[in-house]
Order: sequence, then C-alpha cells, then structure tokens
Amino acid sequence: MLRTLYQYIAPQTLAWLIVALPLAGATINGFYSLVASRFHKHASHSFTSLIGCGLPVLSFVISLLIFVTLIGFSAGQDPTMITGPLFQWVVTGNLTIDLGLKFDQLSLVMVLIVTGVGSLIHIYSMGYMGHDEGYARYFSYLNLFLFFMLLLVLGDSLVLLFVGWEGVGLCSYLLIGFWFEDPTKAAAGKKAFIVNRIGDAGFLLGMFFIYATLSSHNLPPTEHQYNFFNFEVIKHHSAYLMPVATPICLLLFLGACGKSAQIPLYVWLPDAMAGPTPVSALIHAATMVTAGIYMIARLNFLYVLSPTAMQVVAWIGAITAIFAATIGLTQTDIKKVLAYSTISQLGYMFLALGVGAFSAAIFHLMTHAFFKALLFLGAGSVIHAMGGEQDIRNFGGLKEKMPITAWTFVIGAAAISGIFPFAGFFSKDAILWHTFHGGHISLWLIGFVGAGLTAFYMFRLVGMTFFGQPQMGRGEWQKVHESPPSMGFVLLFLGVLSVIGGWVGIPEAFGGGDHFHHWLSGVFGKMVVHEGMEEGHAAEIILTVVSLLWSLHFAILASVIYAQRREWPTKMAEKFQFLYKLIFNKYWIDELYDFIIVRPLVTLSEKVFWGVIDAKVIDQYGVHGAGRLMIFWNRCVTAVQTGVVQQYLLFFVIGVVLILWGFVF
Amino acid sequence: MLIEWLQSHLLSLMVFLPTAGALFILLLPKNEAASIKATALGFTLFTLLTNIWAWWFFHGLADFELQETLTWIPAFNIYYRLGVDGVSFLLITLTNFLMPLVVLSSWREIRTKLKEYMFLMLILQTGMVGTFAALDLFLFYVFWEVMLIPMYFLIGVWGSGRKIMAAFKFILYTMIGSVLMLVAILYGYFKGGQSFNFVDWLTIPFGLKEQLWLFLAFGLAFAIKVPLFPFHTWLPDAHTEAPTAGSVILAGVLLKMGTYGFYRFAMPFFPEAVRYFSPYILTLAVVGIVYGSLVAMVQKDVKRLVAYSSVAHLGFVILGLFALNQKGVEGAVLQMINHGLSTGALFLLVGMIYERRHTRQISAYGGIAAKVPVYAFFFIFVTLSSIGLPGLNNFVGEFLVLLGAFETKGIFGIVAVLGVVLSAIYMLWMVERVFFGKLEHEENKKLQDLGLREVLILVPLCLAMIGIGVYPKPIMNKMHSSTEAFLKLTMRTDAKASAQLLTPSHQYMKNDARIIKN
Amino acid sequence: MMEPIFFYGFGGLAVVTALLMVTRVNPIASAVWLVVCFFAFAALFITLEAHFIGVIQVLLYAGAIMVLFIFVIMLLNIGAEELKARTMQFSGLLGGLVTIYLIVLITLGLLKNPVRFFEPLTEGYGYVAPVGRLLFTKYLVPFELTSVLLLVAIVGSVVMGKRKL
Amino acid sequence: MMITLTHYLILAAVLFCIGVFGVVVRRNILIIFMSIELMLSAVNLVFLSFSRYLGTQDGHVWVFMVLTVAAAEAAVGLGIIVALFRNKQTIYVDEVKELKG
Repeated sequence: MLRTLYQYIAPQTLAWLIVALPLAGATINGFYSLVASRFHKHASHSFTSLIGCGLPVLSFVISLLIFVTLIGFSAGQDPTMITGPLFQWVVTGNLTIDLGLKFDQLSLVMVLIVTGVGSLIHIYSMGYMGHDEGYARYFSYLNLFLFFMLLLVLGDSLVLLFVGWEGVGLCSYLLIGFWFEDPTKAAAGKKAFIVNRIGDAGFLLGMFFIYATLSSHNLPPTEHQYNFFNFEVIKHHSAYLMPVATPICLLLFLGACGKSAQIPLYVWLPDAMAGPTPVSALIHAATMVTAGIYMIARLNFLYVLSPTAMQVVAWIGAITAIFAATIGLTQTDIKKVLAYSTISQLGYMFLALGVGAFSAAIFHLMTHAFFKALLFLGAGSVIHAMGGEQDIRNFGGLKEKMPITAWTFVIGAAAISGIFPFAGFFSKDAILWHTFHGGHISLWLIGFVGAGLTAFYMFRLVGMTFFGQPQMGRGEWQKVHESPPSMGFVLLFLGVLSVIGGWVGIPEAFGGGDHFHHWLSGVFGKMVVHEGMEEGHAAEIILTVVSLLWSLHFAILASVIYAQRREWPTKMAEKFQFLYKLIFNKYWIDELYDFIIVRPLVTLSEKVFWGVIDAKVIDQYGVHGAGRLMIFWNRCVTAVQTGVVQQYLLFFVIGVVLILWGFVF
Repeated sequence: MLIEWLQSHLLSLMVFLPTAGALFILLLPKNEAASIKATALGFTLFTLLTNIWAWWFFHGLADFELQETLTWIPAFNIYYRLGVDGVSFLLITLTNFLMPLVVLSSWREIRTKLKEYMFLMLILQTGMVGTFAALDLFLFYVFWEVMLIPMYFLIGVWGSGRKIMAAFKFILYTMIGSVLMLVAILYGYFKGGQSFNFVDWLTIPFGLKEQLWLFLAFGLAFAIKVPLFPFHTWLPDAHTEAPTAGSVILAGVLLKMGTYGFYRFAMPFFPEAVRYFSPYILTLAVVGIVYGSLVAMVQKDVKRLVAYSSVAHLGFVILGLFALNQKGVEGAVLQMINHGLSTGALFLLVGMIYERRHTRQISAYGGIAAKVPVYAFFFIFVTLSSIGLPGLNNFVGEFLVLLGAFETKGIFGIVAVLGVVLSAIYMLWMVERVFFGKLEHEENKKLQDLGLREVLILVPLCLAMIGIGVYPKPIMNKMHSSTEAFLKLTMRTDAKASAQLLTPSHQYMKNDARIIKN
Repeated sequence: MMEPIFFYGFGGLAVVTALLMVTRVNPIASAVWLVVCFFAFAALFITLEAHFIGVIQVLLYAGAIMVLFIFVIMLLNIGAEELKARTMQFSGLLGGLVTIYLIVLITLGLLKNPVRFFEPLTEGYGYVAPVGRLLFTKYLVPFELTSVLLLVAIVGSVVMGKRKL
Repeated sequence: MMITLTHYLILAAVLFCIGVFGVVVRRNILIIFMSIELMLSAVNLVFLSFSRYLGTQDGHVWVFMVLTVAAAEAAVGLGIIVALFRNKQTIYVDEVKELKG
C-alpha cells in the first residue's frame, strides 16, 4: 500500500511539480489580483500569502525530496535524473525540440538555491510588502519568476534554458517596474529588459551556431537524432563543434554578460535596484543574475574547447570585478552599493569559470546567494525601518535600534569580504587559488586587489549604516524600529547559512573534504586545474592567509574610518577630486552609452528614416510623385475635353475619315 | 445526405456562408441595428464552426485537400477550383477565427451606416477565404480584387482623420501590383497551353528571362501587399486611419495575402527567378526588419507604431520563406498566423482605448495602468507576445525563421536577430509611455476598464497565443507535408523535372480537370 | 427612260435643298427647306419602287416630324437679334473641310468597286402587303421592340417637358 | 444611260455628308437636329437602294424601323431642346460646356 503510494509520489513523477507549482501560484494570484483590481476590491492578504508562499515552499520540499532520493543512490552512480521529453515542442525537417527536465548535480544545487532562497524571500516579502496595494500582483510576479528560473536551471536543452532565460528577464522587468507610477522605476525595468535582450540576441545566435554546425554534419543516428539543442546531444557531439567553439562560446557569453551584468552590459543592474528590495535580493543578487554563470557551467564541455573564449571570460570577469568594486567605493545609496558588489562578485564567478574552476564558480554562486540575499534583505529591513530612505549618509548607529538586522548584516559583510570562517571565505578563496594555480598571475592580482576593495566598501557600508552617530533627525530616529518577525526570521536563517554555507566546500588543504567540488565533479569532470593540487597545499595555505589578512585589514580600516572618522574620506575626495568624480559618476558609462548609441539611433530613426526616407523619398517623391505625374498627364489629356460636343463629334468624324482612308487606299 | 453533400463542399461553404450572411443583411431594415449585428456575428460564427468541422477532414497531406472543381467559363478554360494545403488551410482558419472577434469589436465603434458596414465585412470575408482557397489563377485574381473593394470602403467611409487619402493610397498601391500580376497571369496563360490551373502552371517551361520578368510582376503585387521595405508606406496610413476592425483584418489577414502569394505562386512557379532574386529580397526583408523597427520606435501614434512593427514582423516572414529550408518556411507560416493574432490583438486594444479617449497619441496617455489594470494586463500580455517572449506564439515563429535563415543564409539571419532587440525597444518604450508613470491627464482619470464584451474578444486571442507558444505541434503537423512539397517545387532546377515532383493528388487534379474539359 | 430624269432631278433637288437647309441662319427657313428636301426624298424612294415608304416619308417626316419642329421653333420664339451671325471658327472650318473630304473619300471608295446594275423586279415588289408580312413574321420581335421604344420616348418627352415632377 | 446602285449610294453619301457638315459646323441646336434627320433619311435611301438591288423587301422593314426611331428621337430630342432652352436660355451648343473635363 505505502509502496504503491510511494511509486506515485516518486521523485520522477513529482519532478514536474517543482516547476508547475510556482506557475500555478502565479496564475492564481495574477488572476485574483486582476479580478480584485477590476472591481476595486482589496485582495485578501492571507489567501495571497498562502498561495504565494505555500507553493514555492512546497516546490522546495519536493526539490529536497528529489535531492535526498538522488543522493541516496549507491555511491559512484551518477545521481542524474532526466524526466525524458515531457512533450515535443517543435518537429520540423531536421529539427526536433523535445522539452524535458534534467536533474543532475549542477541543476540540483541550483534548484535548491532557487527554491530555498526563493521561499525565504517569499516569506520575507510577506512582511516587507505587507502594506502595499499590489500585494497579490507582487506575489504573482515573484512566483512567475520562480517558475521561469526553475525552467532555466532544470531545462534539459538550450531551448528550455532560453525560455527560462527570457522569462526571468520578463519577471525582472515587471518587478523592477513594480511601482510603475514612478517613471524612473518603469524606465529602469525597461532598460533591464532591453539590455538583457541585447545579450539574448547573442545567445540566440550562439544557439543557432551550435545547431547549424551540428546539422551540417551527417551525424550518426542516435536516439535524439535531430535534437541538437539537447545538452546531452551537444555534449555527445561536442567534437564537431571544435572548429567553431570560439565564436559559439563568445556569442553565448554575450548572453551571459547581459543576464549576469558584466561589462559591457552591466548598466542595467544598478538601475534595477528600483524594484522592491526582496526582489533585488532574489532576482538581482541571488538567482537570476547568476543564470549566466549557470549557463557557462552547464556548457563547460563547450567552453573547454576554446581557450580563447575562456580567456575572454576570465578577463571580462576580472575587469568587471575590480571595475564595479571601485564604483562601489563611492556610492551612497545602500542598494546601489550592494548592486555594484553583486556585479563585482559575479565578475569573480566569471573569473573562476574562465580559468576552468567551474565548481569554484558554482560554489561561490551558492555562498553568494546566501550572503547577498542576506545583505539585501538586511538593507531592505533598514529601508523599511527608515521609511524608504536609502542614502547611507543619513543612517548611522542603527545597531542600537535594530540589532538583528545589524548583526546579520555584519555577518553578511564578513562573508562577502572573505573573512574566516564565513561562507565567502572558502568560495572566494577557491577562486583566487585556482586562478593563481592555473598560472594566471595577473588575473589573480586583479582579483586580489578586488577582494580588498570589497572588504573596504562593504565595511564602509556597515560602518556608515549601523555604527557611529545617527545622522538623522530626532523624530526619525524615534520611528526607527526592528522589522517584523517574518523578516527577522529570514535574516537569521540566512545569517546562519552565510556562516555555515561555505563549510561544504572546505578545501583539502585545510583538512576538509571539499565535498562540494566532488559532488559537482560528475558534471564538470576532473578539471585540469585540479591535477597536481596535492603538492600545492602549502602554497594554498600561504595564499589564503595572505588574502585573509589583506581583506581583514581593509575591513577593519573601513569600519574604523566610516564609523569614527567620517571627515577623512571627504578630505580624500577633495584631494583626488577628478578621480573621485570619475568613480562617483560611475565612469560616465551610462552617459557614454546614451551619447554613442541611444541618441544617434533615435535621431537617425526619427530624422532620417522616418522624416526623410519614409516621408520624403518614398512618399513624397515616389508615391506622391507618381500621383503628380498622373495629374500632369491628366492636365495634358483633359485639354481635349473642351465640353463642346460638336468638337467631340469633329474628332469622331476625323476618326471615321482616317478609317475610311484605310479602306479606300 | 445533406451532411455528406456539405462535407464535400466545405470550402465553398466557408467561402459563401459570409456572402449568404451579407445578402441576408441586405434584407434587414436599416434601423434594426441589433439584428444586423446579430446576423453578422451569427454568420461569422457559423463560418468558424464550419472551419472547425473542416479541421477534422483536413489531414495535412502533401496535396490539396477538400478540393472542389466546377466548370466556370469553359470558353477560356476557367474553372471554379478550390482546394487547400496545410498553409492555406491554417490561414483560412486564422481568418475565420478573427472575423467573429472583429465583428464583436465593431459592436459599439460603428454608429453610422451599420448595415453597409456589416455587409462589406462579410463580403470581405468571402474575398479573403476565397483568395486562400482558389487554385485557379483566374479565380484567385477575382477573389483578390473582391477583397480589395470592401477594404477600400471600410477605410474610406468608417475611417478617421485623413481616411480618403489613406483609402486611395491603399487601393492605388495595391492595384498597381495586381494589374502587373494580371498581365503576368495572362502571359503565362497564353504561354502555357491556355490554362489557369495552378498545377498546369508548374509545368510551363519558362525561360530564365521570362521567369525573371514574371517573378517581378507577381512579386511586386505580393511585395506591396506584404509590404516589403520600399513599398510599405501605404501601410501606416491605411492602418492608422482605418476603423479598428479594418486595421485588424488588414494586419491579420490582408498582409498575409502577400506572403501567401509568394508561397503559393511566385516562388513555386519561378524557381530560377527565386534563386536569382533571393539575395535582393532577403536584403529587403532584413532592411524591413531593422528599418521598420527603428521607425516604429519614434512614432507618436500608437496605431502607427503598431503598423510599422508589422513591417518588421512581415520582414521575418519573408526572411523565413526565402531561407528555403523547412524550418524557415514553417517558421514563416507560423509567423503569419502569429502576426495575425498578436498584431490583430494590438489593434483591437488600441481601438478599445480609442473608443474611450478618441486619441491615439502616446503623449495623451501615461500612467493609465493604475486606472485600467485589466486593459493594461491584456496590452502588456499582447506586447510580450509581439516581442517574442518564449512561451508565447511569436517566439516559436521567430525562432524557427531565424534558425532557418541562419542555417542557409548566414549573414541575413545574423542581422535579423537585431530585430529581436529592436522589437523589445519600441514596444516596451511605448508601453512605458502609455501605461507607466504618473497619471497626469485629467481625461485619463475617468477611464473605464474593459467590459465583459471586450474581455471576451481578447481572451480567445490570448489563449491562442499561449496555445501556439507552448504547444505548436498540432498546428505545425498540419503543414509539414505542404512545406516539404513547396520546398521541392521551389528548389527544382529543371522545369521538366517538376512533372515528377508533383504529388499524386496533383496528378489526380490534372486528370480531373481533363475529364471535365472533355 | 424616265429614271435618269427622275434621279438627277429629284437627287439634285434634294442636294440643293439640303445645302440650303444647313446654311440658313433662321431655323424656320431651314425647316421649310428640309420639308422640300424630304419631298425630294419621297420621290426618290418611289423611283426605287418603294411606294409605301415614300408615302410614309411624306406623312411622317414632312407631315409630322417637321411640324413638330416648327412648333418647337415657334415655342422657343427666338427673335432675329438673338440669332448669332455666322462667324467662322477654326473648328467649323476644319469640320467643313473634313466633310468635303469625306464625300470625296466615300465617292472614290464607291467608284473603286464595279458598277452594280439593278435587276428586273419581281411582281408585287414595293407593295404594302409584302412589307406587312415581313413585319409581322420575320421582324416581329424588332417590330414589337419599337413599340417599347416609342413608349419610352413618350414617357421621356413627358418627363422632359414637365417643369417639375 | 442607266441609273445604277452606285449612283444612289453616291447621292446618299453626299446627302449624309451634308448632314454631317450641318452637325459639325452649325451651332444652332435646331439646325443640328434637322441635319441629323437629314442623315437618317440618307441612310434610308441606302437601305432602299440595296433593297431594290437585291430584290428583297427587308430593307423596307428596316427603313420603317428607322422612321420609328427618328420619330422617337424627334420627340425626346425636341423635349431636350425645350428643357435646355428653359434652363440655359440658349440654343447654341458652344455655350453649353458642362462636360468640360
């Protein structure tokens, strides 16, 4: 009896529910919100919360169930589960696209992060968005996001990945512009979508390239003969892609740049902070922006074929990491600082991918999801408490009023700065060590400097927000309060994760098992960089200690300066005025894009294409010109039409004469 | 008995049911608005039902199905010959699907000359369905013209703004093309054994020069209709000034006549010419995609913006057709349907807000999402479909078209991908300016949200969008063999070889015609 | 042989009166000359053995239609001062030349063909009875149609003549 | 000398052309109208000549028809003239130019 029941609820049969439940939640809440707003009623919060939070949590439970089941398989066996084609999407000519879900070590990690962190943030949102008019709408969007994100990470083919890829872009658009009555927020949403679309275009081309290459070879018949977008099939035939691996990888990487906010397409992410803070935590820190990393990790077999592409990925990552970190130094908006730190951390992950340390990248992805979600939610808690204020110059001393937020935030900051024994320490260190060990000294140096900067700006944030003297008016100070328990609970939970999250990947040099890496080795294989690891233990320890001290020193420096000696930075800024302005204005990149691309394009379209080619060349000269020509002809011909009937008759007689002429002569 | 008879005349039924409705409307008194509307709606629904009925009898084989042949004008060897393959059947279905919605959308918009309006609508449907179903070139031409006249009146009488100018521009542009097409039809008629039969034409041994000229003549007619890049300027005017229903039909069905013409006639008849011209046409298509998108971006009138977006979308269709592989062609066909649904829905939505505010200027709106959430939901939904969000219909078509184009025509596919980015830019920018931001205009504060009738119009469209986006297979299954046959014909290198390429039923049809002739 | 005498006599009369008709300024004069012309026609018809038609010509044309004309001319009552003097216009000159050339052309064309002599006639040719028989047998339908035509003409002229319907 | 068919035809042609002359050259609508009657009669002459030549009487029937048409035409035409004069106060065709394109 129980056994039969278990068969029905076996992971294989439940797998699709992981994806379907959030979609159901999104549909129900969306419809509910729509109907309620149509009839000017208030949507019930409890119902919305039940659906909106319950279904993601359920989804998380199922994921956990599947994880446990798969992990329970006998050792050595690949804990991979493929649901098989759930259905055939398109079949035409030499193209078959089957859609199915794929659970392997990598997607399991991602699913757990997405549903786990996602559920937590849903719960947090109940408190954070409690007073908002669009409560149901918000949860509907958030659930929809989960749906697409799960499709992205679970899809067994590039197509399904792309579906999720664009879908999360959509949700990001909707959620950034959630408070659409503020034009800047709506514009930020649009900007995010469009910049992402640019990357997506590259991604599409990359997909097409893979397909075109594979279909041009007469591949030996297999089970999925034309299913060229399937990861398994691509992997199976990856040898054929060898000659064109570099363009393919670069095109796909363009997509990753868009989604994961790397140079040159990072500009949307800071603006995306216009959305509600839990959204920033979930989408723009923990999950969606890591899609690019996931994608490259997923296609690792392709990237290793092209050292050039790997180099590009590593360099873009490293440059983005330090570039964003410098901007983070001067920002005054609490969320903007975190946004730039996200960009910077994503840069680290790309650096790891670029040097071939795929598992390190995913490791950092995971820990980053914990601590960055924590930081954002902490920031949200602060903003919530301050009634929407986001400028850190107006904070200060908040630890008195909101201890939970403050101390969990410090944990998060410590984690991101890479301080022992918090989560970030292990993951960041893995990246730096792999970079160094791979022989990329210059990249390592950049990463090393960046790590210091990270520690500095994060503790600047901590110092200015929670320590020192309050910088706000007395009345406002009175109103500051700790957040409701639903939010506090989530902060604490994430705080714990930020501490222990890294312990699953303690490297062997420290006597750990490096479980995380071994877990993922099923997907990534034994990477080249790991060979000869054993001899490097000593070097690894030395490097780690150096970088720990380096970060620690900056962390302490920053918290001291910004908590106690706030006038120092001002003086510094005055001394290096140009540099400060350059960084403070984010290197004028937005303005540059606007000047080079946006404005010329709009002007060209409006003044030249529409104004001249359409209106003048085609319409006025072409179409109306033809009309005028006809009118001219008409004038010539109607001259004969005098209106005097006798003359018509005369023409008639002349005609008769001419015809008779023909008869007679 | 009757049922069987009807079953064997399903196509004729679909073509002439609307005509019957039109004649019936003529009998009704002028001031009986309610019964006129009900009759029109009833007959369009009836046609739709017939279409659904026909769906079961249409199997998607490699030949023409539901054929009917009758002698019409024996002296000139002209037959009343109907038949559909997968593509035309789907387009007919699209037409019949849109018509009831369109009639429903005119419920309140049309206040003057309702009787004439509904009459013309139904005649228009006859013309459209007939054009898709005709297999005799003469019959095709007749239906083609039947379709133009009602549209001319719809724009000219019930339009807005500079409607007369728009109507003239529409009809003159189209007539120039169709007259050239008539010349080409007559040339082929005399060249190839005096037959208007579609199948006979496939075996006419045209020389290269002839092919080029004839292709140009046919192609111009269709290119204007599509519209391909430099021939597109009638479209924004006609779309903008036409009444809502007119715009919907114009975008949803009439534009497809051009691409369908390429698919059915111009390309299979003149394969050499297709090879010769395809780089130029592909260039125009890609230019159309980019150019249309860029110009759409800077429009100030919502309808005009959507009209320019049609130029871009139809560029994709042409790109897919001329990619000359099955992915591209099927993507193109799917894109025709998708464009009909999405752009049709956009026009309907614009019409709904126009009914309330009597302006289409983007600047007259702003922030109305807060006031009309349901409307905003539908609009954004359709917008997303239009910009090709995965999971909705346009994505499937665009994906296949781009993939097909990339595979065989490399660079054109790459440039066309730009269209994906640009479409997001212009649509979302418009959505931002119309729906988001502060509600500033006084008039907008009194806006009414959608009523039940309007929701009923939009829901079937949205469901169709989701359906095609998620599970396009049932639709695509109908057209596999047709597109295969099309490719075989278009790729043939030798006119004589085409005789062998004809599928069995083509042969059957020929014999059939012979029998009737004797 | 009286035939040439009749032909040239009445033919010449017809031509002369026709010319006089087209050249008169006053329509009354024209009408009177036309009546004379029709008499000449009638004579020519009789010369051609078409006795019935000749009589009809006199009764219908000279008797009825021309009277109608004169009625109308008098009804309009155009005084001499309103009658335009004959002014020469380019189109008129051209018209005259073209007409003269037309005559030459037709004559030349006719003369190119061999001369056709009249055959001797059968008994009863030109009587009323054969015409009547043809009218009511072979040409019944056109004959009936003319009645419709006349009806239409009557209705038409009544409509035209009324000031207001 | 014999009077042949050709004689009659030439005579008819001359009379017909005089009628044409009147229609083309004269501007008085009444005279134009009379010229038309003259032309009709000339045609009748042709009919009769051929009838005589062929020895059948079909031509007579057709002349009969022409006479009917002429009568009808006269009735309607004179009606038009009266109406024209009433509206335009003229009987000169060059003063009526409503058809000017």
